[in-house]
Amino acid sequence: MINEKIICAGFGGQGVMLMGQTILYAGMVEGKEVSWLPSYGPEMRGGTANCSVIVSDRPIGSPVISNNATSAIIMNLPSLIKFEKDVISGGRLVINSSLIEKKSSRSDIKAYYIPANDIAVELGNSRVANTVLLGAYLKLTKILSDTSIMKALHKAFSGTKAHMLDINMAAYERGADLVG
Amino acid sequence: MINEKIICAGFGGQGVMLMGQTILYAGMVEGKEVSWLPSYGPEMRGGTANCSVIVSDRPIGSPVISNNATSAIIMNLPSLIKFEKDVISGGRLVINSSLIEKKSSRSDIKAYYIPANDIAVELGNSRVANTVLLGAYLKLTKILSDTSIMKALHKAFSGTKAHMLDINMAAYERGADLVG
Amino acid sequence: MAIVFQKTKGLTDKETHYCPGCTHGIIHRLTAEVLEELNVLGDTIGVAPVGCSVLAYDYFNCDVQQAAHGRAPAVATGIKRVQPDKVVFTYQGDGDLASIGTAEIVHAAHRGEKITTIFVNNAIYGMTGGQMAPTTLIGQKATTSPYGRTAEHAGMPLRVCEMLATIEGSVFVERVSVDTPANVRKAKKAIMKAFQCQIEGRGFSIVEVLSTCPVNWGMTPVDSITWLQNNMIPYYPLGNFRKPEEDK
Amino acid sequence: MAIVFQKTKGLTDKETHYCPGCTHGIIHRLTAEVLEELNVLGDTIGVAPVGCSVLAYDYFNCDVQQAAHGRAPAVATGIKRVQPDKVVFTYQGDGDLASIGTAEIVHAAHRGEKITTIFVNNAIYGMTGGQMAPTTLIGQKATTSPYGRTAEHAGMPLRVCEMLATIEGSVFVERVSVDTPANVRKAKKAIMKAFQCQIEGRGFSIVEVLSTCPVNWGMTPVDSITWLQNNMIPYYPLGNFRKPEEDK
Amino acid sequence: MGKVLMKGNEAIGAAAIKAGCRFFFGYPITPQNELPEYMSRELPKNEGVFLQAESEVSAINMVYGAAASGARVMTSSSSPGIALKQEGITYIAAAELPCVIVNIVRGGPGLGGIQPAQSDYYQATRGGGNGDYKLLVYAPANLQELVDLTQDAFDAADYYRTPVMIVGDGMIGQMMEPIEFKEHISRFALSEKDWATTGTKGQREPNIINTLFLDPAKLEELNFRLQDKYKLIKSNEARYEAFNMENAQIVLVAYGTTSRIVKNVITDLKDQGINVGLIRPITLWPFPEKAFDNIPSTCKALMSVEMSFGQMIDDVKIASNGRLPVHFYGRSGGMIPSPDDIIEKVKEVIGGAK
Amino acid sequence: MGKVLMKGNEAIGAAAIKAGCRFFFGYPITPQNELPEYMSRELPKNEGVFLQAESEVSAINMVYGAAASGARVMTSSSSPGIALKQEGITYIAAAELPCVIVNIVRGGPGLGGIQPAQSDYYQATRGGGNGDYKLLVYAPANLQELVDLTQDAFDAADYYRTPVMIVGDGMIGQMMEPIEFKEHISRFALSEKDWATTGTKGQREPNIINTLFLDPAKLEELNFRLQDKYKLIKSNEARYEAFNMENAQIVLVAYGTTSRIVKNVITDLKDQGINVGLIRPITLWPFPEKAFDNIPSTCKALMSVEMSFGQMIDDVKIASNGRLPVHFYGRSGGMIPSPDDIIEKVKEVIGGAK
Amino acid sequence: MAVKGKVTFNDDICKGCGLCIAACPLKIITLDTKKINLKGYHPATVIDVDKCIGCANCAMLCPDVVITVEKL
Amino acid sequence: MAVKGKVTFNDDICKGCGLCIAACPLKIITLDTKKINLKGYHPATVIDVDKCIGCANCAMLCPDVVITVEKL
Ligand SMILES: Cc1ncc(C[n+]2csc(CCOP(=O)(O)OP(=O)(O)O)c2C)c(N)n1
Ligand SMILES: Cc1ncc(C[n+]2csc(CCOP(=O)(O)OP(=O)(O)O)c2C)c(N)n1
Ligand code: SF4
Ligand code: SF4
Ligand code: SF4
Ligand code: SF4
Ligand code: SF4
Ligand code: SF4
Ligand SMILES: [Mg+2]
Ligand SMILES: [Mg+2]
Repeated sequence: MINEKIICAGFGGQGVMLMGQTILYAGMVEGKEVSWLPSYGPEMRGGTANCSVIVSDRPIGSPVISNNATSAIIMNLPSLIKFEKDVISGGRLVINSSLIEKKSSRSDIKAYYIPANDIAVELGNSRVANTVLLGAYLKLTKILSDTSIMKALHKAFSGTKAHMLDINMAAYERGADLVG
Repeated sequence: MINEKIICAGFGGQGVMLMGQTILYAGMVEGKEVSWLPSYGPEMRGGTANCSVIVSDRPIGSPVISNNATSAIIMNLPSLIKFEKDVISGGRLVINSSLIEKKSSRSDIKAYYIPANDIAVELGNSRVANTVLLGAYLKLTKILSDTSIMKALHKAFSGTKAHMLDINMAAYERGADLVG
Repeated sequence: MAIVFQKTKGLTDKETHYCPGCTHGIIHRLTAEVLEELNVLGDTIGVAPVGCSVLAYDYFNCDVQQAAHGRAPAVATGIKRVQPDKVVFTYQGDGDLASIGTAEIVHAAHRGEKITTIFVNNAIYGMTGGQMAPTTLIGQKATTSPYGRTAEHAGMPLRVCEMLATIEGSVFVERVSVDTPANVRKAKKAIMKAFQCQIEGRGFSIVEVLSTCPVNWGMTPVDSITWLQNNMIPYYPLGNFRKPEEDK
Repeated sequence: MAIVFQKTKGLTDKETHYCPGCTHGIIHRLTAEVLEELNVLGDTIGVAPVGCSVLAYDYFNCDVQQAAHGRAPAVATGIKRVQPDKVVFTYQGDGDLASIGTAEIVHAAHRGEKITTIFVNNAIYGMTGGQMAPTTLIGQKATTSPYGRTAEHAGMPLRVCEMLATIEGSVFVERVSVDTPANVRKAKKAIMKAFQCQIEGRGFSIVEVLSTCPVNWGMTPVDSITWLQNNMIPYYPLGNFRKPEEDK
Repeated sequence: MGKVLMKGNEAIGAAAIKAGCRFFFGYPITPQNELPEYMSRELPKNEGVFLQAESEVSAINMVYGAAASGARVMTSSSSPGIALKQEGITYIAAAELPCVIVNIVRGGPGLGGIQPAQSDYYQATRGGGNGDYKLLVYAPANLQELVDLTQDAFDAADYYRTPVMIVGDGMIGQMMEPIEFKEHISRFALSEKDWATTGTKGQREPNIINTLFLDPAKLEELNFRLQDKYKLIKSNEARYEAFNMENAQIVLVAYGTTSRIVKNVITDLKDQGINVGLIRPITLWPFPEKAFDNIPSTCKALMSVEMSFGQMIDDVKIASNGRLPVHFYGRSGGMIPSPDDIIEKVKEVIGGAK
Repeated sequence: MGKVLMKGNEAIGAAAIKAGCRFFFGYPITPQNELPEYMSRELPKNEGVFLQAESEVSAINMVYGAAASGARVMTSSSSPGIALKQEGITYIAAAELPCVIVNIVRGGPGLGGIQPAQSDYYQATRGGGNGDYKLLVYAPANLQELVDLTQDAFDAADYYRTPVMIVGDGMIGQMMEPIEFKEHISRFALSEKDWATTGTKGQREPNIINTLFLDPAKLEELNFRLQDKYKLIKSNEARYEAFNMENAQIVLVAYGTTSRIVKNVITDLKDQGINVGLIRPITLWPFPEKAFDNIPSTCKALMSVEMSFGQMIDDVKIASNGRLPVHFYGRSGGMIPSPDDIIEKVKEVIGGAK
Repeated sequence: MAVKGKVTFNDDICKGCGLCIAACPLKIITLDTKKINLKGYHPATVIDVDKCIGCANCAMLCPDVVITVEKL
Repeated sequence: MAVKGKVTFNDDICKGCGLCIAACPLKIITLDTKKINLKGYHPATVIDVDKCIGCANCAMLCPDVVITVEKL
């Protein structure tokens, strides 16, 4: 039974909100119970941004993830410091090692270091680092099928953002391959 | 034991408020329990004005006189119509007969008809009609001593109003004499 | 014999509660006459303020909403945005409009809200018994300026038309008085023009009418008129402060 | 080497939370410098608004009260009436002063309240994420004017100085900008003059400062300055709108 | 229609438009800005009007004018903004005008903070306006309910001619979860608004919208009428969800965001063999007093769980009328109760209740 | 000092000045105008300042500024005016500023009327501002108490650093009865207001008066502090009068004007051999819950008597906690309960209770 | 003067304020101190009917729309 | 030019906004893309120290009071 509680965190502008929403959408498409909750407030503007995503087979009580995250996708150092402790024992940390030199200090959780920005730059746009991490995360957890994820990516990069679809698909694949 | 509940009523400008306050003050001077409650609101400006005065040997509960007035001092016709019914059986009506032709329709109360304005005009100022009625009323009920009343009149007509003291004293006497 | 003056259909048959000689009555009549003459009574929604004219809803022969103190322009905005084809006006006193309702009137003007405001400046709070208004004159006594208003304590009286005329959305701003038959006629013309501006969809229009409050000024109605002439008009100059381009 | 510019003692050591390139920081500094130069920091009480500058209480090196949204002039009035010997100022944004706080600023001016207002006009609601302000320009997009402001819907932008200058109690009204070093220096002079008017007990003084909001305008700080120059200054002309008699 | 994903604040806007709301008057304040922003984008496409007022005071009075013009109209704000609307709200209630008012509550008192809170419970249920008036208050706990209740709110408002308030918090306003927009069918038979001020057209007597009654007998008459209406609402509209009540040793009372956390707690405690029930008021006023008549005899205590410092506890006490001890757990100022803390408190009480 | 006669509204002003109040900010509204008018005459003679604000909103924020400057300051209004002050009041409570707020209640809701009413009980005790705050609320029933409590209010406000509200109605405000102004001695040891913003003089760190806390933990801290203060006030300041409780068959609960009428009723019924008790809350918050612990066993029912439609009844129910049935008699909109009607209702209940 | 007017007062609703008196150029209006209307006021009345020129100045200033004016 | 100035940047608090760069008449300021300060910004720095005339234009436009200017 799936009951994934994911924190996505990074700088404002790194696309953590969108990353979370992509999981959310894919989860909905697949008929799972899902919720997405952003941090909000004036501090969003400059500082860190994060959101909590839950994908579950059971109805979701609270969308709040306090200290019971099953996974965290971490895009910058402050977020690692802030959220590392909130992952349950046996949980997962997916870390953007391009920007975070520090290693996880927890031995009871699995940490994966993905050079997401480097890969993104390789692909031609540093802004797809989030999708690289997303690829890695979803490959690791397999909580959602590829079709659902593809649908979600198509949805996320449609309309005025359609030109970003291909590169994000590529980023997603690269991320997945890294942990494959 | 005294428990007088007096309604003073008339046109705005006829001095019914001051009349009530004079009783109030005299009552206080004499160590009685007293209260004074005016009608208020925008309607005061043109129309009728009235106040409720209670003089009692016992602590006063509510200063409101609803349908239990022991006396009413009535200076104009609308007030007679409005308040006649609120006097208890056996109570008193002191009526300004100079302005009110109508007689009381109640047979269970004592009505006194005082041509207050006529007397006031005789005394040289129609504005002391209220004090004529006051004289009559207090003489009739004897709820307060003359000394207290004199003190109250002195208080009411002091300062910028001191020139009105003598004529009011006279008016008071004339009113008292009428029912003496 | 031809009738040259009779009661307008813009007024109901209810007698007003106004004190004798209070010029609120004249201003009601002029407004009602204009609405009748423009033939818009059936398409008009008035907004009554809190103040002596709160009961205006009983007197104008059209739909009326009674608004919270000072908020008539906001209420009128709500009405006009829902019913842009209707004629919407507020009738407000100086306490209502120039004190508690300052933000609402400024922003009705700012938005160029297509409503008309009849602003009755009697330099006092009538309804509540004669407190100082922002328009109370220097030296004037009021129950909350018992020693006479001073500039040092309360500032110089507020000139509303002058202020609102600086705002782009105000298309018609005029100050009138109802102290003489001639001025009453001028006042009516201004009110007519203000409503026309609204009907033509130009923007916000306001007519400030200098008015008396015999009771709270403590004067006879006739003396009140004289006091208005000698004291209010010099400080609140009559005239137009803003009108549509082509009329200039 | 002589120091020609260093941080004023009028500011605390706290780093501001303002976005990079936000000119709120410049305006803070100028105000603080003036207070230091007038040697009144120990006798000054500031009033912080609700807006991006809400945290001003952390930055000015003097006593500060944080006021409800728009009510800074009322709070300042309370302070000044209790402590007439103190220097009291409000620091307010355009949402705070020109929208919700319209009545308060108009009446501080009306009463000739002896306070000084620093009015930061950035044509937007910064703190809440870029909604339309009364000063948002025609065509400008904001989160609540997503298709660009139109005069038809929201009126022409409000010119605060022009409006307040009509009020007798306003003794000093000037609009400045902080887009160039020269204008920054002029802005400081105006702020200095405004505080002097207060200290001399003349009445109400206000300096409107055109300011940028790079984040909500969606531009770089440098582009924001250019946008201000090309768009704001033409509609909001810089200059003095009112000053004491002898200075005219 | 399939499910869609939207932020709660935007979902309110979408639901309102589907329910025929065409007018929105508001003033920005976090954490509800997505709602007016949504309306500013969408209403013009739907022949409606979004207008940003100069203040909350002005916004609520624009609502008064629009509602009295017969329109379906909405405003929204957050805590201090709702405080400013109190006079306007009592006027709307007194004039018996239908409208919908949204409060996305933030931490207080004063300017406070912008994180989720429920400390405007009193404000919603007891009011801060003057006089004896009530609002029908909905407190949805998830976005589907938020959407459904928003649509229902407009019907209820029209039917009872009363302002309806929807109370959420930043979490409800900011979160996304799947929503289905069902076809909107009113559960009320609604009649023409023949009382609205739409111009007499010379065809009828003027309509007057008014709340002034100088004659106290007349004013009392209005109050009698209002009280009758409130009695009707009380008997018809109280709604709640009872959850896991069977064999409950303790029943928690929680609404909105807090109730979601409590449900997690209940599931967790069930795993530990502890039976905890939940009464979740869906209407805060009328408070679902009936729910307290069906508490199982296994239950030894009640506990109000709030993101406030004991506001709903009044109603829990009144509803339970001394039959059970009433305990309390609450956080405030934007702090969200953690499941662990609630569990601890529950265990403490159950221990004590044995 | 001998007794003097004054209108209630003026007596408040006189008492305030004697208690050291030197600043008054207000806005006209019936039926409290005599108070600001008195202040406008008297404060200038006492080196104080009376200022008529442009609105109630502005007045309460002037109070904020003045209170934070360390002054003893007061404002007053009536029902809809108090509704407008709600945001300001929650700010003052949150900033922990001392001040005195008078509400001379009039009939509501909306613009309502100007005759006596008590329908702002919720407004006073539950607030309409946002967040978890409380006011200390005094409800005097006669002018002597009005004067004494007004003076006390300034001390209590300073001591607890909290806004204090005095609730009266037009009857209390307009009536005259003899008053004695006693020498004012604070029952609290009051300390310097070293937190006030009076200029640093370069001698101390800046004082900051603030209610914003973006960090919810900080905001909760403020709330914990406030709750501690409210607990203290609750245990120290609840006041009431118990009247004719011995052998009472029924206990009426009434405050202010209504309690005076109830006292008449009690005397009348005593003559008829019926024993009726009265609990008269002098503080509405904290509500004198203890008074309900000493109800004699002869008593079979409670009855809340109000000039409102069942607002205090909440507190009566909470205080009596289901021990006794709680009945209600109320009038509204400016209608004053008549002794006869109360007597009838009492008899009905006693009959039913037997 | 050839112009001939006629004024009619609705006595019942006159408040005796005297504004019409002051407004009449011919000073032909006065308060009828012998009458008291239902409202308690001495209503205004024309002393010299024939002099009226129907200028309606009185009506212009009457706050209570008491007066109807006709003209030949 | 004989005038000689010196500017000192408090690197830690610079937000890299670039306003000083635009303000400098001699265009001698740039963002140091090699450094990232604690706040995460590339701080401003002077390229050609000797050219500085101490005009303080940079300081005038700096919203964060990063710059101290001295003059000979
Ligand atoms: C919120 C609120 N504040 C105050 C009042 C009391 N009030 C009623 S009328 C009025 C002032 C009226 O003055 P103005 O607007 O000048 O009208 P006028 O009576 O002079 O025509 C006031 C303050 C109120 N009803 N509501
Ligand atoms: C009563 C109330 N309404 C609304 C808000 C939300 N709010 C906070 S700041 C702000 C606007 C700020 O804009 P502005 O005054 O222009 O300042 P800026 O941030 O642009 O400097 C608003 C509406 C509030 N805190 N309180
Ligand atoms: S109080 Fe003044 S404004 Fe009001 S009706 Fe009387 S005269 Fe007119
Ligand atoms: S949001 Fe705008 S006004 Fe606020 S700090 Fe950022 S740039 Fe400055
Ligand atoms: S119409 Fe003219 S002349 Fe005739 S009474 Fe009236 S004012 Fe006098
Ligand atoms: S102006 Fe009108 S109300 Fe006044 S006296 Fe003349 S007729 Fe009567
Ligand atoms: S002081 Fe002048 S020359 Fe020197 S760096 Fe600054 S702006 Fe450039
Ligand atoms: S202006 Fe100031 S903050 Fe901006 S880059 Fe230059 S030194 Fe840094
Ligand atoms: Mg007025
Ligand atoms: Mg701004």
